[in-house]
Amino acid sequence: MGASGFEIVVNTIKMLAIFLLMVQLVPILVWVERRGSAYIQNRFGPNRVGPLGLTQLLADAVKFLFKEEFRPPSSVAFMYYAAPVLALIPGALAFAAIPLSAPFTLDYDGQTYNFLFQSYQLGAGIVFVLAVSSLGAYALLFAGWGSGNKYSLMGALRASAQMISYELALGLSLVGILMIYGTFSFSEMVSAQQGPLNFVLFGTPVVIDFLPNWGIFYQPLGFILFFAATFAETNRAPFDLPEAEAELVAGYHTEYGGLKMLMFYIGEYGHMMVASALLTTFYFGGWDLPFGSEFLKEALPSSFIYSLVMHLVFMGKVLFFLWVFVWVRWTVPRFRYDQLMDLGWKTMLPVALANTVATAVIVVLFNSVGR
Amino acid sequence: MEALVPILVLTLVVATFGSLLVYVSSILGPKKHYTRTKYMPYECGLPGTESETTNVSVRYYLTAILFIVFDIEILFMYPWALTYRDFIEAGHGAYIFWVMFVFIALFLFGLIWEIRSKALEWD
Amino acid sequence: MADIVVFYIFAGISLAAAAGVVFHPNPVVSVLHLVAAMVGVSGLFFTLGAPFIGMVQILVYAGAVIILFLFVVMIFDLKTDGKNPFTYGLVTHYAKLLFIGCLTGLLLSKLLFKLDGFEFQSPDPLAPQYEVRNLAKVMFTDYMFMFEVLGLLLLVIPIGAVALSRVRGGTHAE
Amino acid sequence: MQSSLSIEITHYLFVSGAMFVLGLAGVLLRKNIIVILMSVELMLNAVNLAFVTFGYYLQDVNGAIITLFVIAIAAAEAAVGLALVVMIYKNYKETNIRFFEHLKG
Amino acid sequence: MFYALLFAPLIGFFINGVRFRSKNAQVAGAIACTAMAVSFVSAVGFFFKLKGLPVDERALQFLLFDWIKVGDFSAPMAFTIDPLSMVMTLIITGVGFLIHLFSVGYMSHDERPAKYFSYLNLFVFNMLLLVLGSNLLVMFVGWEGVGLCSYLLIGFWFTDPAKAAAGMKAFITNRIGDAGFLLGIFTLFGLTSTVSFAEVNSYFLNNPNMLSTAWGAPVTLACLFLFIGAMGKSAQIPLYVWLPDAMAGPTPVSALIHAATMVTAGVYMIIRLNPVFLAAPNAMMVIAFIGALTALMAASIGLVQNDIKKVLAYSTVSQLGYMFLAVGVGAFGAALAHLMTHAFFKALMFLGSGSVIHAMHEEQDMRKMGGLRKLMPVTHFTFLMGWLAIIGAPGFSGFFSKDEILWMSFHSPRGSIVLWVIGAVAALLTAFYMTRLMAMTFWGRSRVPENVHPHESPLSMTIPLMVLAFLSVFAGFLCIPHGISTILPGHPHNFLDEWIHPLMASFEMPHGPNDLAIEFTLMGLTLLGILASVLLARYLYITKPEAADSAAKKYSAAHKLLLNKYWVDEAYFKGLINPIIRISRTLWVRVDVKIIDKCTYAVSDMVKNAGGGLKMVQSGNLQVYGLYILIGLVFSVWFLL
Repeated sequence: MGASGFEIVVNTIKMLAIFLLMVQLVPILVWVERRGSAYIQNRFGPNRVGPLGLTQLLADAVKFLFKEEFRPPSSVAFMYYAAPVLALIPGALAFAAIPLSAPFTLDYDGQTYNFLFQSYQLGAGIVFVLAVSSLGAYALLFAGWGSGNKYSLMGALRASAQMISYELALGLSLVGILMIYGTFSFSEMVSAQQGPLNFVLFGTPVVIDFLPNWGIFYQPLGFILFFAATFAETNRAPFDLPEAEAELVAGYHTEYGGLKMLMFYIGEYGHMMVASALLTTFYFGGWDLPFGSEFLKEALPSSFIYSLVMHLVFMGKVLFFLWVFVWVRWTVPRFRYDQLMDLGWKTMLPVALANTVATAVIVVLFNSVGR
Repeated sequence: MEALVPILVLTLVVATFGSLLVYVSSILGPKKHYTRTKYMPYECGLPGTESETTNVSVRYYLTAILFIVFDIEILFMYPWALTYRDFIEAGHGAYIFWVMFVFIALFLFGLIWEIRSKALEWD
Repeated sequence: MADIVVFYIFAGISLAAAAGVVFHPNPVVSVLHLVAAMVGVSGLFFTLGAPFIGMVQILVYAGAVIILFLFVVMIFDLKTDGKNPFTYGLVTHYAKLLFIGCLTGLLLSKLLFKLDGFEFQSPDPLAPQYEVRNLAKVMFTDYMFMFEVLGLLLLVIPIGAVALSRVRGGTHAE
Repeated sequence: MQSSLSIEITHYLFVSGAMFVLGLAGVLLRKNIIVILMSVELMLNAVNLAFVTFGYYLQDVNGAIITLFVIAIAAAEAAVGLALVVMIYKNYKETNIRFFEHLKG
Repeated sequence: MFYALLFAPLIGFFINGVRFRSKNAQVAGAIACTAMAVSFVSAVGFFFKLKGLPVDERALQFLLFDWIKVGDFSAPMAFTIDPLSMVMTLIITGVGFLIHLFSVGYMSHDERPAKYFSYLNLFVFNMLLLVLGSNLLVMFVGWEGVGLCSYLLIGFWFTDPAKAAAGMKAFITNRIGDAGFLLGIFTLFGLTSTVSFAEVNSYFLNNPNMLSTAWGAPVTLACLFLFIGAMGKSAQIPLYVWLPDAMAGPTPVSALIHAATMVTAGVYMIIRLNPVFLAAPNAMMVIAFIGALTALMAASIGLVQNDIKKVLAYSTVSQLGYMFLAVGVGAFGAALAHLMTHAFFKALMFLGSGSVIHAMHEEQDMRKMGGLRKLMPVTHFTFLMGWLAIIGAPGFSGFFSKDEILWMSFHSPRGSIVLWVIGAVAALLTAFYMTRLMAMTFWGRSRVPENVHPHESPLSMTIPLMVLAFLSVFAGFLCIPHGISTILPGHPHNFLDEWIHPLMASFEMPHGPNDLAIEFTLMGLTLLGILASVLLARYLYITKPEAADSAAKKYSAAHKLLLNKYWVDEAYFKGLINPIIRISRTLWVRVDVKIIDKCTYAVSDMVKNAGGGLKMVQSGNLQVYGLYILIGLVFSVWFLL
């Protein structure tokens, strides 16, 4: 990041835009979730306010603003209020580290500046995202403890135990993809996924023209593990045990209402977006449009527009995964807590280990897969 | 270092945004009269009977301990995965493979031990 | 300019939070201060050109160790440590304070004003010595044995912890 | 020291030293064994900071590697320490460090 | 492969001793035998590898780790495979494997077979350490290790106090020898500033002026000290008393440890250090005479013993005497040849006696045997081969090696006619008592009690017997003496001599024109004497058994003397052990209790009082302990920074 005023301004705008993009996706997602669930269950869903019920959430937000402020007397004020704020931070920080599109250049005052389509770039971006999202457990524990409610605490403990359990499988499933690409940087990973599928098989280069060079073809098992683990990480169905209303009222946000409740939702959807963006980046080529990137780069007048188009490609993939999240929620029944823990520790962790070893063997045998 | 400033700024922005939301909602929301009944825990209309402290299963903190250990092991695999191909290209593929294989074998041994010792059973 | 501000922010956070850990009577609050201290130190690692170490610091400390601390204090429902959170011995109390003061004074005088013995190069901020790649190469060659021993330690630790906790019942069970 | 407006090694060492002393004070003075464990973590962090600082200013990668190992071992130490504390608390409902004197042979 | 050779027995030891404490002799035996087979196969592999190398390079070095390193001194845990240690390794692993196999059948009814086999494996490991070690300290580790295993195995049936006592006796007697061995190592180290065999030997080879005929010369002292060690381990006068008692252990143990391998360690050590010993003619003379006297004395005791294993034990002592006689006159090749052939035929005879004892339901008294030839044909036949070998029947292995020793004892510049006479008489006695053993056990009429029904042993016991019998008969052709080869067709080489030649210091034997004639005359004389004593024994114990009794009555004084083994044990008790016990008791009651204890009590009271005061410091308060650390830290910072 340069020090010139122009760069600072552009970067600030970029950062705010990305943050607002994330926040603004939330109403749409809520709408998708409600309408989608209605569609799956053969209902109407919210359809009164605005076309297709699209403005329903605006009305909800207004309602939330004017809800009564209530804090349980046994709660701890600071933690009670800090929890929803904390719930926002990990998602926002992690999302900002992911490249949402191709880098672009802008001319200003006779000089050409390079910009990345992300708020900041870190050499070890993947570790940063993992580190930041591991902080998500604090929001849960703050909420659970700060509410002064037994069920909240139980829900928080469950949620964080579940999160950390699946963080293992999540982190371990990434080792294979790291081995394949040999980098911690998202941008390098995306640029490694350009072009047709090609790899070296026992010293012979193989090119498969009709498939893109995406990570899923190298790490199918890793993808499945990562995908399953993200559901647990985001506390989504079928792993939404922490808020299992039949057992725990509403989990760690039992005592929350109004805007504070909404902030937890923003946090959760933020988590989902980060997860979808990661899935896209690791396994589906990031902002890569198969067989079209090169053409578009030539055809479009400026790199900024090209970047925006590629961003749409990226967001398309992200939205697809978000839709899958919704879809799964209304399709798969909820696990029992012991089943959940068993799946994480006794199935996914060993399988992820096996995946790691298998990848290591394959890489060392074939000497060069991908890249 | 370079990315530290935007991270800090973004954190600040998000925190401000969140605090603002909390503050605004507490200002705009109606203030009702708080009665004793409202503050009482609701338990099917009866006064609470259980003690305040909760009996929580030891499993939770055991899970956290196991998580710490495995988390560290996975973290140490990351630099290895990063440089795995560099080692292979330098001709030390077998070396680096066995180095990590021993590590993973220890990892797996621990995991199997924990599963066998029923430390991961939730009842 | 920016680096000075960043340094003071993180140094301030970590020292203030460290003081909070030590002096706040409520262990829960102490834990929260500890998180802040860890994040502060992690930021200092970033400024020292070791972002990977900083992230590991957050991932391991903030993401795992302190979660465990928090679990424990929350599960035990530990409230404040009474009026005086400090132990008190007739002689030893003053002896402790005296020697802590001595150590502080020594560190101040010796570290801040007499740090001559070393040849410090002015580091190049872009120098790649802390790049994860180099770090890994040294770690898996020179420190290979230590690495495997660490694996062994990490095998023993959970076995010990599990063996210790092999007790039925919950935290407040009679 | 040159100008006070640039960050020198001594700044970092000061932070490290101060943190170490604070952690030491916690270990020596606090009553609650959990807080003592936390103070130990503080001391280890101070040492890590010193390692990384020296590694940075001496252009030596060993500082970072030692730090990684220290982090790992510190985490392991905290895990076992807390397991002990939990077991003692379960059996005696006590976290006061002075209580631990009764455990001697 | 080297690790397989050395560590296979150790792994077998761990598996049997630690992991599976199987009650089933088959299982435990299978594990132990597998370990030995691995070891033996790799030994054979090394033999061919060594054979493929040029003669000068036949020494493979293996460094395990740096064991002791102090300044210039270093004693690495290193091993050498050279022709000499190769021969020993082959004997140890090969014979050891056969004996392990034999043990499976022999120990099939024992309660603790796993323990037995683990000890046996451990013994082999230590023995390999002993022979393969490339310096004196590694050898000493093995030396002590085999002593330990010997103790454990002699006292294997420790519930019998006599057997436990026999183990103790062996251990203590060996300890005396070990002390001498250590002194020898120190003296040698003082002379040469190194403990490595290669360096010690080359030191003596390159300094011919080290040759010293003075009695007090350091090199003579070193050799004598080392020989004391060899005395203990290889059962020479005066430390031989433990070996006959060691027969309390299981018979395969006697075969492996107390006949084939461990007791030859002393001989091996002297051959290994031959340049050193050659530099000390006086010491060699002592060795030769003690060896010859041992051979004679043990053979004479063997004449009248009635326990089959005791006879074999004294025979072993006697044959070891031959070996020391050989090394004493500088005939190292002959000593090694006899070591090898003896390992085969004596192991064979011990195993055969084990087979007999097994068949007779643990009966060892020869007076209750007889006529077993028909009942145990395989055992008898193999034993017969061993008998022919040990008495030196021409063509059998013992003939070549024993004849070479006798000839050398006469012919070598360090030999003399006296040594030859003693050796020859011992050979006659050997022939007599071995024939007596055969006659009382296998031939003649049966004196087996009614309730015992001897039967042939199972295959796992007879196969080792057959293999060893084959070796006893033909091993001699590996080491045909120079004189005999001149009359044989094709003049075969002395393979063994040539094999170990590069390790031998040059020691010129004189060549006279009449050498061959003298050699054959002496050989003829010996053979005639042997034939005569065989016939005499046959007459006394088969044709006219009552004649033996009358002869015993007639020379009752001599008979009693021999029967009681010259009262050596009693003399030791009277002259040495009881006085030592008495002095110790006096020291205990008078000095220890009254003077030393009082002083120590005073000191301990002082310490106790001081500790009472200091205990305040150790309050158990963790934070005060932390304070101590802090104080130390403050001062360290103060001084260091």
